[in-house]
Amino acid sequence: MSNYSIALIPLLPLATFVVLGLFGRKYLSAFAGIIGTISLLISTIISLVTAYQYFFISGKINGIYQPIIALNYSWLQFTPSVSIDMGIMLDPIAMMMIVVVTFVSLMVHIFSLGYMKGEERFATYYAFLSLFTFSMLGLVLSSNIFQIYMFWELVGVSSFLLIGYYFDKPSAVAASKKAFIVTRFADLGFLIGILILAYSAETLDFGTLIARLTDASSPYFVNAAGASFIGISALTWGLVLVFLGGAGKSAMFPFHIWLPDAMEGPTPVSALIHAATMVVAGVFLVARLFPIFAFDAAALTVVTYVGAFSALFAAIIACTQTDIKRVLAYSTMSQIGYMMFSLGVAKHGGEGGLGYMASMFHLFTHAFFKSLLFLGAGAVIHLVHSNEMKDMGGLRKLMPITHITFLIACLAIAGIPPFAGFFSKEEILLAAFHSNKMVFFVALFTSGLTAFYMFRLYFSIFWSKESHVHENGHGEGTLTMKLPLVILAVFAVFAGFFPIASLVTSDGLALETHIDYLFSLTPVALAVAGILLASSLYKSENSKPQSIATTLGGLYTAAHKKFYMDELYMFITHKIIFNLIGKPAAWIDKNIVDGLMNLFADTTAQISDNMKGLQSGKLQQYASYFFVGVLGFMLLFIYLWN
Amino acid sequence: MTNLSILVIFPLLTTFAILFCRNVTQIKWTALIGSLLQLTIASLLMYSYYGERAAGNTAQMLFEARYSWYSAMNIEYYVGVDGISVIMIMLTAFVVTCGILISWKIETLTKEFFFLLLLLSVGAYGFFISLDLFTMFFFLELAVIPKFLLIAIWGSGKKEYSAMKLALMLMGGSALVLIGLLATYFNTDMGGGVHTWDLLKIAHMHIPYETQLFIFPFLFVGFGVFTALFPFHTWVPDGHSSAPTAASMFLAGISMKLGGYGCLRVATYLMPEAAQHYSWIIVLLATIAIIYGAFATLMQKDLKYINAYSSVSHCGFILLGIGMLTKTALIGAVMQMVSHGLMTALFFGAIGMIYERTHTRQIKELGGLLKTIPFLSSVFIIAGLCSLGLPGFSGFVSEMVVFVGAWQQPDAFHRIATILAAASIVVTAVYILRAAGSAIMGPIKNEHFNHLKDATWNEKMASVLLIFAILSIGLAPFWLINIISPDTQIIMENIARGAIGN
Amino acid sequence: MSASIVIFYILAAIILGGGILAVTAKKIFRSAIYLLFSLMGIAGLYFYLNYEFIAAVQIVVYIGGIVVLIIFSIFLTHASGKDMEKPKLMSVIVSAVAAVFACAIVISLINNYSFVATTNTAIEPTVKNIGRQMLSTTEHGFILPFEVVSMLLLAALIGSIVIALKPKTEA
Amino acid sequence: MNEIGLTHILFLSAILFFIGVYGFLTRRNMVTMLMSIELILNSVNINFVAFNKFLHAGKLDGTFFTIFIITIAAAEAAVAIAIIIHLYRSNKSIDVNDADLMKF
Repeated sequence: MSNYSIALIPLLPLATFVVLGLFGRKYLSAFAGIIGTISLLISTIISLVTAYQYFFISGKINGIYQPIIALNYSWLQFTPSVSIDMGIMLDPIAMMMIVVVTFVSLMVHIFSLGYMKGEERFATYYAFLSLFTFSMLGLVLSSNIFQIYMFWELVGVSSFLLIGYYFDKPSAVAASKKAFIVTRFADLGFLIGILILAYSAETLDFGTLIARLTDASSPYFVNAAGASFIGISALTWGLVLVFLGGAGKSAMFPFHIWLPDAMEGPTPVSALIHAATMVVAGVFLVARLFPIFAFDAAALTVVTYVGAFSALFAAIIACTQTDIKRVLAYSTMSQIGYMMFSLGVAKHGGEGGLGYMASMFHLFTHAFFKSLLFLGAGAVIHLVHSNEMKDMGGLRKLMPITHITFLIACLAIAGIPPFAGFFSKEEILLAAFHSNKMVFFVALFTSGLTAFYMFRLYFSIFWSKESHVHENGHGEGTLTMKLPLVILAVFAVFAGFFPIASLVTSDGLALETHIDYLFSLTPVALAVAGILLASSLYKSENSKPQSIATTLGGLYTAAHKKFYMDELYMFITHKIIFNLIGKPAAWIDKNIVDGLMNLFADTTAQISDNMKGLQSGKLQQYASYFFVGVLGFMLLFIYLWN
Repeated sequence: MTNLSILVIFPLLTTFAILFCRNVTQIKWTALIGSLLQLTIASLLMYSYYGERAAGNTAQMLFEARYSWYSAMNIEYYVGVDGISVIMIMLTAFVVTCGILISWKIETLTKEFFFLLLLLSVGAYGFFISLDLFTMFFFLELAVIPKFLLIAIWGSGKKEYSAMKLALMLMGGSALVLIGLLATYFNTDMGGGVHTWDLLKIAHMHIPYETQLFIFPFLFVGFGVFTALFPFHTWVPDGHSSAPTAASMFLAGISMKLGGYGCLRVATYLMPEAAQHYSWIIVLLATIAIIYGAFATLMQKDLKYINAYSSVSHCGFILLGIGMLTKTALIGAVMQMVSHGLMTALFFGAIGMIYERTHTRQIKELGGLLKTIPFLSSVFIIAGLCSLGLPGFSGFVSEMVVFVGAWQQPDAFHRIATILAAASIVVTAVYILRAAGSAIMGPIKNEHFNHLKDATWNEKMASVLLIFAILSIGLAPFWLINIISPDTQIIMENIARGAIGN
Repeated sequence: MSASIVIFYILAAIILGGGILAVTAKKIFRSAIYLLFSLMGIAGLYFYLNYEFIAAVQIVVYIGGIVVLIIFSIFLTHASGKDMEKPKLMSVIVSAVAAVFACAIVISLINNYSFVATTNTAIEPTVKNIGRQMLSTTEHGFILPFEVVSMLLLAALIGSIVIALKPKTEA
Repeated sequence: MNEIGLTHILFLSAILFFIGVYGFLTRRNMVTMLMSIELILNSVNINFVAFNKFLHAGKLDGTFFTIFIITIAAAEAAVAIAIIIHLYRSNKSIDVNDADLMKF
């Protein structure tokens, strides 16, 4: 596969975006969907072939997977040495990511054919979808840290456009604004992190950046680690800030508030963006810079604890949500917490690299079953026209395929053995067990919670009360909606058996893994317990969930209210930033700085008013001024002037 | 394209041609054709400039021409052009053409309107090509006076007040500049008591350190007033929001760049030691302007005020770039001038077009325009995204170059200033999205917005022209950098020589 | 104390007294009369200095002409009856102090300035001498100013008539 | 006290001059202002005559000056009174402060 054809992978969606963007509304609105899906199909095929070729033909050099720079030309040349350039870099995680992104995006494209049929801005929807896929692929394939920042911003904007697709709903507009501003705030940290890292290593390219900042002897590493700002070395500052950028995009703890609101967008969008691709960008970024992270323990501990806390925090909230898409959003946040802390506990190379491999493996499997869950939820909402659990129930007869695929996905995410989730979650728990006991127990408890809230969701949608949904004909949706569900379900089952361990590792060497049955007994048992608890509470209509909720009292309402994080942010932005900084700034500008200028104007007017008093029209005043003047001159010239 | 003065004479001819037109359509078409031809001349100039540079002509200034105006004071009409001025001329040509295209519906006194607008452009062209300080000042003044009339007659809101304020503050600024230029003039001696106004000769002449310390503030603050230097920026919000669309496009797009170009070419280039000495004040004021301007914009309710305050914040980047005194930062400053010029022209154009249809600029009253006038709303959104620094548009490129350049100053003060300036991209995102969110997206608040007419051919052409320019810088900025960097190199050599000097 | 000194002081008293009273009198008609006495005192002074012609001219023009004219104007403006308004106290004090102060300076100047008289032979200011020199065109004769003054008088004559003419339309 | 010298007469004319100035500055009636102007002119005449007699006896310039001043004073008084009458006719009062149209 020649290098230029690799460049085709991101460029095809870009081409569709331009075509649909410019001519979509008027001319191509009828078959916009077809164009989008076909171009993405080609892009998926190319990426599969590239991945295959990289992994099994050209990638491995004497046993180690080497990053290959496929394409590179200088985009912005400051001085002969310093330049920002655009390029494509192939390496194990990039290959895995392009496969995941293109595949899931294809599924979503097919699903949207049916789901978005009636929409009046159908073409713009597909334009924005392909813009998103382009920027995500660009992000994954970028060869230097500046280029990844550029596509990072583009991903942010396309998510803004997609969340705000139903722009006549004020809540959608507010949600898209919130998403963009929170991620933008995190990107600021990312930008400053880039500047610190790039300046201390005097390069932007990933390969040289990692090489220079990872061997202790290099002058770059020495002064980076040496130069400290408030006690923390510049290197740690850079890494933590870069992680901050990643946390923003992956909705980790402090920056997670935009994810639940992002559910305002169409469900296929949530399936693509908020399940499989955009939210894992943060994990991908940390994985990309993992060798430097591994070198700096402080940064890694931050990653671990933020990841672990987010996982637990999100799992608790997910148990109390009533809107099915918000449950799935929090479950995404929790699973990404898993990936983050598994990267956190990993070491560079050898046996320590298990965490890194496990995180990538979980990312791989999670993409499939989480997008399946979202698409399933989309089909349900399409039928029921409401997101709330209480409007659903007993839909298993009405929607057989969705029911089965949803069940498979729930089993997968809960970590029940044959399914994909079990394998990747085991690796993560194993890695956590080896390096950080406390995180291991948190992970164990969260996996139990995951099983509980997933099956709570499953039972309340498909079981609990008899469905009162009137049969309105289109039932489970067209074929284009059912096909992706089935394909994703197949992957959710068999993704576990993919040999990720031998392909994607932190140091490129294959890592042989074995399933330690004894060890994995406890998590599976916990998962089964969670499922049984959920079925007892939610399988049939009963008052038990309500009674538990009242007993838990404060904790339940707090969790239901997302621990008042939104109110906190509202307080910070509106009360503090708008009132304490914005208003005074505007006031100062209007009164003080502007006032100063007006003051000059008024004083001159005042002076001129007084001066004109002299011209009073009174003859005798003039005469006396004249007389006094003459007198003064007489005195001056006679006595003083000699 | 040897004779540069065509750039000044041709618009003058168009202005006179307008005087002889009879009805409104003739006026509009002569103005448009005149500005389009001017655009072709400007691109011809750039093309031949490229050719000249490719042919290895390394002289600092090309296409020089010199006629003596007033030999007693040694004042000459000395014109020449280098990379930076070629770019600024292209920018002026673009913005003026789009300004004329957008002001197609001016009914009252159209002849005078276009006459004054083109007179302004003559001032701007002259300013960018002149190398004699006196001629530069002459064209600077020419570019100030018609603004007052444009705002006072065709403006909206409290137009007399803002026209007066704008004119007085700009006049104040140019007065400071005049003092600075005179002081420089009298401090140059070509032997035998003869002084010179020639920019290049003065650059090689070493003005003593103390006099530099005295003259530099006058020049920098004088030109700074044009580029909304912090305490003197109050004319920007009032002036821009009361001006008619084409005038505010010219005002924000070009006349704020006159100041930036002046600061770079006259203040920093001629007095490097003083620039070094005062650089911390410039950086401080620029950072305040950026942060302060951004936060002040948060509170604005009127679209034009938002764009005016955001121009204050974006022009802060220009001064930040100049204040940092590193090669990349200077390149960033020039790129920011060009990119901000285009983007604010597009933004003001979009706001003007929306105002023409909905007759209100209050965010509260606007809503759901995306449904009724999709083309205009997408132009507005593109302008908004460009100004908040989305990659692919020129805003991102120039801001990043300024940040990278600013980051090369290792000491803590400059680092904090850069971080604060970088923090402004978040605040910019907030106010742009608040404006776009409530004005363009969201439900339709006012029922008669339902049947608004979308963009006519001239508005479409203007927006496409500007968007093409923004994209050409955003997607492939190397052509812009290659044309600018040799000149910033020369300025940097002067600063380096200055640093050794004192 | 010879007779001439006494005469001089009497004349001085008349001049200054008339002047002060003319300036401070309540009734306008009275101040006109005091002005009359002061001018007569001045004419007396000219006689005292043996400049009879000038004294005569003074009596004829000033007293006969200008004072009469002033009295006419008083009648024409109906101002003779009531008292004139008292000037503001402030302006009185200020101008009085200024005048006295200036007068003191001038007097001290006159005192310590030695006037040098020319030595050439004196010419009797008789009417013949004055007349001959007035109209002589040769050495520093005054024929030109004489003609110019006559034109001035003509102009003043016509001017004052035009200004003071009662417009026809007015009833 | 010895002979009456030039200085005595000069004192006299100085005092008369400043009386006229005082009168001009304080009187509010235009006619009386005219009278004080006459006083000032007369004090000047006295000076001329005195200088002619004591200092420049050989020439008659002082005398001629006085004569011309008297004639001009007459013309001036005539025009002044015409103006006063005209003013009186227009704004019914000859108070100098009422005629203050020529102001800011």
